[in-house]
Amino acid sequence: MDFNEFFYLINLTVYAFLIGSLLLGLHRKIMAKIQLRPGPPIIQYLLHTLKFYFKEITFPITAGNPLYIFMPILQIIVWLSALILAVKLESSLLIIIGLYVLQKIVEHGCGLSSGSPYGKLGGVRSVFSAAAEIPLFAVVSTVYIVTNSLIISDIVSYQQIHGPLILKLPISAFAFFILLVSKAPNSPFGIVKGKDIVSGYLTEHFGLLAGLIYIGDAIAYFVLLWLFIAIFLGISNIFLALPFMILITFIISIINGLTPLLAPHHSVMLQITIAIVVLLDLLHRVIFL
Amino acid sequence: MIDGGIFGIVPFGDIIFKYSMFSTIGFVIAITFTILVYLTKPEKQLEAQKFGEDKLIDIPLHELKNRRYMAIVCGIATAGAMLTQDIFDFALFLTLVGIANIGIVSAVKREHVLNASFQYGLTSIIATLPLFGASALILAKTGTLSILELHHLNKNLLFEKILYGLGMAGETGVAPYYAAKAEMFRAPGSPYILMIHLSSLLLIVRTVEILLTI
Amino acid sequence: MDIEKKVGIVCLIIGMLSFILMFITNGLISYLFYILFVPNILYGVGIFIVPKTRRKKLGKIPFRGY
Amino acid sequence: MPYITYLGERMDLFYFNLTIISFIFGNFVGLEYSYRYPPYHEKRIDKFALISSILGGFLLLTPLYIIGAFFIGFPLGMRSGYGRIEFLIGLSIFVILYLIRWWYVTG
Repeated sequence: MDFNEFFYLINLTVYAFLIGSLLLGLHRKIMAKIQLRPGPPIIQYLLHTLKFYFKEITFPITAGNPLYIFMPILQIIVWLSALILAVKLESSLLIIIGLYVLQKIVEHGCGLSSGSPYGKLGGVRSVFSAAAEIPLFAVVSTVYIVTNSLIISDIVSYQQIHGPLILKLPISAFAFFILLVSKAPNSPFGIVKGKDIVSGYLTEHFGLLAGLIYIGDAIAYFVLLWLFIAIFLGISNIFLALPFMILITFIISIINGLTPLLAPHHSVMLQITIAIVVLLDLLHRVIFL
Repeated sequence: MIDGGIFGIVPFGDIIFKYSMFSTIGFVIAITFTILVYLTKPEKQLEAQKFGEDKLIDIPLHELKNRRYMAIVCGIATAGAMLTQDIFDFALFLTLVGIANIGIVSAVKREHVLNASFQYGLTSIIATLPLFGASALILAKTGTLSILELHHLNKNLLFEKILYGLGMAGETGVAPYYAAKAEMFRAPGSPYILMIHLSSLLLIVRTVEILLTI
Repeated sequence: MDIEKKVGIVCLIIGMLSFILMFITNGLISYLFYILFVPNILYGVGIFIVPKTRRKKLGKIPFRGY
Repeated sequence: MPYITYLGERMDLFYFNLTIISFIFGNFVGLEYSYRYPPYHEKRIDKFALISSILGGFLLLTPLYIIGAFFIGFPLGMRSGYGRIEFLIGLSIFVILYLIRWWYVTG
């Protein structure tokens, strides 16, 4: 890699982080407005990240090192690789889904390595909500059957000829959208980070480590929104995708602001229902098309 | 195009390893986690007591060694399953992962964990039937088990694919069967349990790739 | 030197190494080094910026009932 | 490398990042500034924020857009109850001017 490419990568990372944090801040503001609260300014997420980044840490005596320290680093590694593989290289969708699955490992690992009962409970709930991944694979298969390729650049160029996929695969788009909703903070499916278990898997990761996880979360939000826009709307340019990102954040925050946190079993049952619908859609496409 | 470009193919006689972008990333992840889990000391759990201070639970060494060995076996099996290009080999790796998963938690001296492990074991034993059955059906229908070959034969394998997927789901203990895994997660003192989930999640992604390819 | 700082130094070394290796290598491997570089440098730099912990007993967090 | 014809010139990622950072900095300064006043005055329009917002709306269309982002971020970042109307005025000025220019260039 030469210096120009390195400069571009750094810029891309900073861009993803800043846009992701601003969108998450906007998300919080809109949710507050829906609930008739004034709400924090939209740079609140960024301020939180900075605040946590400059705070003292100490490893709990119950923690299992080095897994405990590796988990926040892994969070950034996972989403940076997703950013590079998706936005820069426009590589295979399946690899990015695999990386998304590693996000689950971060949740499990944080829960397992800290030794805190709250963290462990968050991890257990994360295992429960593994049902959220099944529609994802069905979505990938459906996209493959329609476009005959899983490389993102191929999918985007397919849509430039045939029109956006959201019109052809509305059920898959809906399933992916539910995934976006469940990834956003305060979502009805956010049983892993529910406030009834303090902060779920994040409980024992405080200070600097929490700052790192926040950075990873911001990049994750950006990447997932970009994926949705690229796969289902066919816009892969990161500047042109920006208005759509704001629009999707609006819709997500309206949903999240109006719905309560579901009980774990309800959340899982709802996700399994969606999975069954998407699988039926896939089966229908395999047999009849 | 599914796996984003092939770097190379390594044939060991009958066994063929393929290094594509997807499988290399999966392989690296599996190996990294195996090393990490080997290095990690187990966490201690803090149990609230009725009277007096909280109690730290320590795990004895002999219990720990067994589990660590099983976790490493699980990691290596996952790494192998990422690379292999043979449906039968992949099924064997899957069953090996299933065995190792039971082994990881079977040394825990807690009743509910052992119960969950027992149920998971039953599921994975039952799931070998559709898994190997599907492999046999594919062999009978097409005459080959190599994924690279099956990619070029355009045969309708829908029923076999569904059977294979069901077998994989039972073996890794996801979706319809995952209730036992959440109980296994609660075993004290273990980064090793991470390997259970890592292997199952990676194997699901790999299975999806295989099912899309053939 | 406490264990947090030690991990920080290890992370800094990994980060520096991957920074150098990133420019030597090409293709996917260089991206791998970039991915390793960012979080390790973030942690390694951050650990030397954060204030020294003021807890008397290290590792015992007030939240846990201590 | 992706770009948008935003100012008639090629705009690359680095300058866009600078714009965002300047915007965030403007938000921060606005937040700091508005904490001098008592909380939640809905009817009141802050002159300073209004001037800054209009200036920002104009400057966003010139080569000085990085400073423009700072000025338009200033009213948006103010604490709740402040700066809403000012920001909307600035934003509408920017949108109207942008549309006029777009219409002028294309038609």
